[in-house]
Amino acid sequence: MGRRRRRVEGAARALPEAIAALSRSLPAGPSPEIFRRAKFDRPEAAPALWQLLFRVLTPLAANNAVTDLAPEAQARMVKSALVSQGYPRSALFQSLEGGSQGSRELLLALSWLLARGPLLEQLLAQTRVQLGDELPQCEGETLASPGPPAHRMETERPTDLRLVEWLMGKLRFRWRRLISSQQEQCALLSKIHLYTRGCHSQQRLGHLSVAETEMLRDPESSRQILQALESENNRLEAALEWRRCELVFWQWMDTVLDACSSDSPAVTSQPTVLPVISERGLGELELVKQELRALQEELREVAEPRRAAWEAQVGGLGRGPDWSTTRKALQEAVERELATLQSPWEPSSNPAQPQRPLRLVRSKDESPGPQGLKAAEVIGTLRAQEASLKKVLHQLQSQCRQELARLAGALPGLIWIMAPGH
Amino acid sequence: MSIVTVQLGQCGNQIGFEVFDALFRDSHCSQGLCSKRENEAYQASCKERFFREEENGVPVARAVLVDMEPKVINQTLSKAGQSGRWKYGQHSCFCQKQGSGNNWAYGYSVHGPKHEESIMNLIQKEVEKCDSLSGFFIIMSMAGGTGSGLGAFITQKLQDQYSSSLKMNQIIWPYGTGEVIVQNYNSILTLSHLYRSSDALLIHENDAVHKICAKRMNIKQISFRDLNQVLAHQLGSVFQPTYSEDVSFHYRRDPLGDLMEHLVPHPEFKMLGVRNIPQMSENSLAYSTFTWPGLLKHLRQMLISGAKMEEGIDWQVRPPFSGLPPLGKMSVHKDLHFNTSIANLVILRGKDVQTADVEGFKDPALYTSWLEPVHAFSMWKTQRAFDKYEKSAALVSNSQLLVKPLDMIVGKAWNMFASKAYIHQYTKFGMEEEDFLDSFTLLEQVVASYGSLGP
Amino acid sequence: MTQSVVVQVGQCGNQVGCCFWDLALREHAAVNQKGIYDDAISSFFRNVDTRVAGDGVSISKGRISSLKARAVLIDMEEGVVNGILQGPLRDVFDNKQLITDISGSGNNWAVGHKVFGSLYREQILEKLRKSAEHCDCLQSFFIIHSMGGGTGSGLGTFLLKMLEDEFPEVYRFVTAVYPSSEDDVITSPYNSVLAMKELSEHADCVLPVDNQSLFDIISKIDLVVNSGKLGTTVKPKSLVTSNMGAVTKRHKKPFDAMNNIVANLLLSLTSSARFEGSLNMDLNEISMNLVPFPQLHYLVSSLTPLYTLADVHIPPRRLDQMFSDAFSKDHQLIQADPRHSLYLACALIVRGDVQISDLRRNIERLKPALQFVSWNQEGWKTSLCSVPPVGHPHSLLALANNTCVKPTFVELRERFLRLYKKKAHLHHYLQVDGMEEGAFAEAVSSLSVLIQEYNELDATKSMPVQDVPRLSVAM
Amino acid sequence: MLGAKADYLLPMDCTRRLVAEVQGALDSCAERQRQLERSLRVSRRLLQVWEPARTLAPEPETKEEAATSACTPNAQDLKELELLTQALEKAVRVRKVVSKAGQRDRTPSLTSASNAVTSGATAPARSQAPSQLGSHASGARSTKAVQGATVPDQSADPERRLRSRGDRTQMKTGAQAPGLGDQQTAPAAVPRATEFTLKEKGTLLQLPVAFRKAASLNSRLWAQLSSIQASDSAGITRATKTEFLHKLQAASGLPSHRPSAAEVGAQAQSLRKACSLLRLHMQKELSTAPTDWMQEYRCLLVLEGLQTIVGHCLHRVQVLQASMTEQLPGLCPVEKPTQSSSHCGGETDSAWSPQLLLYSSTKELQTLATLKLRVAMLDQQIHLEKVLMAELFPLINTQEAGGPPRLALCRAAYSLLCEGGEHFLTVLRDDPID
Repeated sequence: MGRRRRRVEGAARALPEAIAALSRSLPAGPSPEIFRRAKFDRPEAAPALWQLLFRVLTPLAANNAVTDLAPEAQARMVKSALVSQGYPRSALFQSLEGGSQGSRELLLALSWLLARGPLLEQLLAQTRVQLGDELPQCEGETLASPGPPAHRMETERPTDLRLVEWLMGKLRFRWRRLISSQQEQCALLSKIHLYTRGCHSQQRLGHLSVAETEMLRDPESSRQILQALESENNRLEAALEWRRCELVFWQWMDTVLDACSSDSPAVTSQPTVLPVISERGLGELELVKQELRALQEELREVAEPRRAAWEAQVGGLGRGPDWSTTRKALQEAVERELATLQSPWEPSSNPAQPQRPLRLVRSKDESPGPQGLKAAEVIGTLRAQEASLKKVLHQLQSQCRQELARLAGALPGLIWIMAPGH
Repeated sequence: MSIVTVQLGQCGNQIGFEVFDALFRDSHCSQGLCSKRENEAYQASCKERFFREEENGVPVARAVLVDMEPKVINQTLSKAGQSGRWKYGQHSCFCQKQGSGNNWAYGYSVHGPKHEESIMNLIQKEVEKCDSLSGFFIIMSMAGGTGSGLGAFITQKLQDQYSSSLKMNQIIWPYGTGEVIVQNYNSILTLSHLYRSSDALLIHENDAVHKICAKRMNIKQISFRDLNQVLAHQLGSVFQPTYSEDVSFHYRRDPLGDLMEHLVPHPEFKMLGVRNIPQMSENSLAYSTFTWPGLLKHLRQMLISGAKMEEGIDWQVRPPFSGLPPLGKMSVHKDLHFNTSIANLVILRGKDVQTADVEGFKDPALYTSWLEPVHAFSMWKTQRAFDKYEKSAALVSNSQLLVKPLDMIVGKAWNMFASKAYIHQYTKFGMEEEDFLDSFTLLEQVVASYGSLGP
Repeated sequence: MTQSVVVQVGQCGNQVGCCFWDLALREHAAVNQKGIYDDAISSFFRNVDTRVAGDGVSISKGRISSLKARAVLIDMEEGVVNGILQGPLRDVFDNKQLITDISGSGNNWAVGHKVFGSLYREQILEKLRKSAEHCDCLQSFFIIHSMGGGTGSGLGTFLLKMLEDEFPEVYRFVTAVYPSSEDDVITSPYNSVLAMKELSEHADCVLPVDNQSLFDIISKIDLVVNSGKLGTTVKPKSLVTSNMGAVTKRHKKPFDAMNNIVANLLLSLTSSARFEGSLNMDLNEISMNLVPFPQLHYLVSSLTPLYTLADVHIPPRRLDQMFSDAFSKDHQLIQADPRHSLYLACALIVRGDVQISDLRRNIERLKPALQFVSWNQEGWKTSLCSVPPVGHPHSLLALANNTCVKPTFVELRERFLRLYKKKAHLHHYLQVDGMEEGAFAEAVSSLSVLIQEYNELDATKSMPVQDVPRLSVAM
Repeated sequence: MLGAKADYLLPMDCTRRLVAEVQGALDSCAERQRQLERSLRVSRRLLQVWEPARTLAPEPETKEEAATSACTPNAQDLKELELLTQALEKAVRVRKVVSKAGQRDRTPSLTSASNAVTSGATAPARSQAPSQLGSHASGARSTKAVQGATVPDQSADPERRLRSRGDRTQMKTGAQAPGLGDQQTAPAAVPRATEFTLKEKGTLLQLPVAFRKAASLNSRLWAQLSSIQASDSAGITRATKTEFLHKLQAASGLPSHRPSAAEVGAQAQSLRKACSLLRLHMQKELSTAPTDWMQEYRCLLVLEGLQTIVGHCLHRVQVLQASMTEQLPGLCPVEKPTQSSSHCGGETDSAWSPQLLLYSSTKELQTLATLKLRVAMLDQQIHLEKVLMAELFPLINTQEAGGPPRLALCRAAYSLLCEGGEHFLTVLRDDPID
């Protein structure tokens, strides 16, 4: 307790330092003074905080020209992002239009985001200076992501299904071209790695990456990278600093929250803002459910007879102490196996954390080399994954085939001739 | 990105030579009517696509030559060697002693499996010489045995082995009469197999090319070489470099991919026709001037009236007024006056190309009801002039242009099939009547699908 | 490149063959000025280093050393073959290619087929195998024989079956010389009909020629030449001049001129397979295109121009005349009139300076006057070989699968039946071991079936051409 | 009836969903392609001859012509003209930088390039690498022993500096008239000084010191950040934050937590992943035949264990679904410890610092990349397949029997659903019409 008190006493100086550190670690962070003013809901603090929240919530957009958006538009985007993340305070959504009001609400929103997860690290990771060569992050999420609404398509009038076939065909071509380009990229990468062998100062990397080589080729880009790296280092240092002293900020935020509720006690009259869950999300969930059900059914079908057979077989076996230790060992082994299997999607694993970047390193087979993932192993996993996905797809397709064959049977006088090969 | 060409059979090898020669000649022609820099970039782009460098500095065509008898290949190699400007790779030929005898089944079921390994090895070696591979051109006729049968077989193997690379078959459609008697059988077998394994069939009709030679090029005694040169011009006008869209003033990296994505995504519609303007003999060219509006007006009318060249265009044909029901029932067996498109690609080359106005091709009435011009039309261009024409335009069209010839071929083959004539020549090599029926079924559907596009 | 082996059987076969080799040598000598052994020559000749004892060693490249014909000469009399061996062609053959006997077949098909067949079977087979071994890629056998005699028709058709069993992949082209109606061999109808059955069953393609037609052609040439109407003489070394050189000698040896026509037929037939051209036609394309049903493989041939005179610069009208002539009755190598019968298929094999547009123009021009079977309205097969025949700018060989061949067969059957009803001369056949009377009945019924097939096709001639109902796609 | 129109129009909402889904997939593919193209351009440039002037060669002139040859400049032309001006300006800028860099201190990138000079008389001075380069540079010198071996260090040579200045002025004029200038100056003033290819001399490259320092600081900082985060998570700060969140939640009038759209999406995503991993595991388990009873038992346990896990997952779906419609005691996500320890490789590894992925050949790298893409594509395809199934089956089943529109729909549906859109179906009439 004594320790805590000491900290609180020192808060008078520690708080501005903590806020300053936070500010420096954020992209375009405002001055600590803005935070102070926001506590008192001063209008002059609002624009800077809108801007900040906008940058924080739409990190990808920040690189592009979206920063030039009108304040109202920015506010709208901030609000919708907060809604989708489940921000609970309706005060933010109701009245504010991106003007000068409600700087305290904005401060609360920012703090909410900061408290929920490693926001700073995420932001830093997103804008990180990429020095190594990476494989594209193409987990299912990226390609299958819903993407922006199809604004280019005129969907005011009903269409022929042939249009969908046409678009799907386009998609198939794009997939294939993507693979071709990817192959070319790999060939070039591999060449660059080979030609720059032994050039990297870090022993374990051995060769240069594209970014590093480009830096050497073009002095301008060298300057830019160095600059970016230095500014990232500054932000990292600030983030570390923040981590060391953020406690005082949270204690202060308590007082902000208190000030807020004392200012507007009539919380009950506010209509509650329900998080909008898109139809798509629901549909997605429904699909997953069906898949899981099917899997459960399959498992039941294979497990039950085995259990029965096992029981029958084991019935005669003595249940001596040997058996029970063996059994226990087996059970534990299986538990461990299954636990590791579960870890990638366990609720405890943080979905917000971006995947760890992978730096591609060309290494000779024979040398023990640096530690890291081996491509061959990853390939093995991917192959298995590919095979299983293919199987799923084929199952779905044959399900469809059956369904349509049933329909075909219901149409007399017609002969359906499937594409050869089936 | 590079394209590997596979030349098959007599026709494929003769045409392949003319194509490479035309590409090379054009890209090294000094009068491209553009700056030296641009010319160099154009040259480099053409070279990356179609040629590779060999030690002694002579460019080598990215091509594999396949024939089942040696005469044509020897002839082709020596012609390329004599030109001295480019050549074929030393080890890029495969030939045997005995041809397929106009028998599709022999090419497909005997030569194909027997030589699969050697041919695929050759192709693989050529592929390995590309930094990046966009896809394959497979040049073949569909009337004979080697080009058609072996061509269909090899295309299928390419599909199996290089599933993500693109495959475009350049198909020489035989004269309506007088080349090979079993050409209709060979054709339906080829087309139906390619419909399953190829991405696009770029079709050149001998009859049309012949007419161009006679009427536009003013050639009195037309030889196969004349035909092949016109054909090579057509292909060159499509696949020589053009600017890419996203990075302005860079040359397009992957024309094959761009073309396919625009024109042939639908599995039932894979047949492409090419139209060119202007086409004329060098003598007439000296006295001619061209304007973009004039060229494009003609090209558009060629498209909608289904004309094969800029002579004898039916100017009465107009796009249907959208919204009005068509007059009477249209059928492919009757004369289709208006040629409905699914998708078109216009390629403009030459002076003042930025002033050319292609709005006429964006009229929704030109296209089938389910595809809007945004999806259905695209344009490539370059300021660099092509093959002695100060301005020229090419059109690659996925439209009803080829339904009639296809319908004819299917009809004739069906008549023959109904009398069982020549079937024994095919069953001798392991084919069954069922295989013919499969081919007929598939192609009848293609005819019907194209027929139902409108208007 | 593929090779062909010529098997010449009997007196007639060997005489025709002899002409063929002479012309083939001269043709290649004219085309191949450098004396380098090439693919074109290799299709009919081996290049042999004679300094090596025994068989001699085949040389596949380089200068021509000594050319050996890819041929097997068979006769059951010695006369003709010995004549060849003492004549100017002696160097292209050697003893290992010959099979002779002294007794002859006595104009008896059964003797040739049954007696000599079983007697010489192994020997013939061995020579054939040997000649096949010398080939890089053996594509075809050309069997030349007459139909009317004993050795040619009997042994010739015997070895046809043998070839089918031994070399099933190799095409069998038969050039069969049919007897004229006033043939001096009494048993020729028997021999011909018995041979016909074998041809129908075991040949891939039969090119029937008959002596009467050949003779008529020769007579016409003589008329033109002697009348001097066209002002000039027939060029030496031209298509019809014999290997003996002088035109005048033909009167004494009419068969030489006739045989030369047949030899020219074979040269033209194989020209596109041997030489370059813009539209090649390999030998295996012939049966593929011209034989719609297995047994209907009798192709009527015509060669033009026959009367080409010493004018090198032939105006286009002349070129078109060449095409017209090929369809006229008096240019056919058997007595037949294709223009008034039904075409199943037709091939035009063009040599020399002719382009695809010439071909197309003439097809368009001639087509309306010709009648094609309903399912093959555009039954044309064409080829362009850039090497013309010696001494001419161009030539045309037309092969027609046409019902006009039927009258020849009908007449043959009639003559056969006239004899057979009386059982005349039958005993000569039946005393041969293994020959039974049933064979006669079978042979004539086989011929009748063939004739019937042509009849049925002819019957469709008057019917309007109609499209068969197609598969109907539901949309 | 041949040629009959057989249009079948989809209902509006179905159209919207399907088109939006496919279009979305197309867009993300296109975006990926653009990214790839960008990095391809960089890589290709690196593999060509390193010649700064070359990299933006074709553009300026083309644009110039485009602009001047137009009779009446329209908006497009004006835009192009502007681009041209920008490009020219950029060219000038870059050249300045390049010439400065060449003059100033010969950054390592250009050092090796200067080694390539072979022209006799003027070469010795240039061939000398600056002394600070160390072992790499001397290695380079020895490869160029022909002209460099005996020449003393001349990095301070006044003559050299003079010439460098000369180079710069020449380059400047070159920049003002790109086409001509280059041709004139290239042979004379910058004789092959820039002819450097990665293939031949790539191993001579060395990263600048400043950069090396910054980079190593960077990785240290990342490591610290992750370690601090891990240690902090159990601490007092964490408690305070949690408290703050609860308070905020309570003050908002919403006593419990509802899942947000983002969370539902993420959950659905992770459950999908779970499902596919579980399926994979099941298949693996079933594919190996047990050889003894122990293994048999193990297999049984695994299968039953999987059953349980699937049960859990299903439960999670149900809870999520329920919580979207009614109030449920919520799962309140707070900052969680990152899993850095679980897959920690070396001491420098941490959750935020890059992990090495080692490959041994081009082929292997290509296989890896292709597989990655394929898996992503299959994922996408399966997703689209499900969407199509969900949208199309109801339509097909409710259509009135027979009739041409239905056939058109069925055919297209067959192709999309059963053949991945690659093949199609033919429907023939049994009785040929006459």
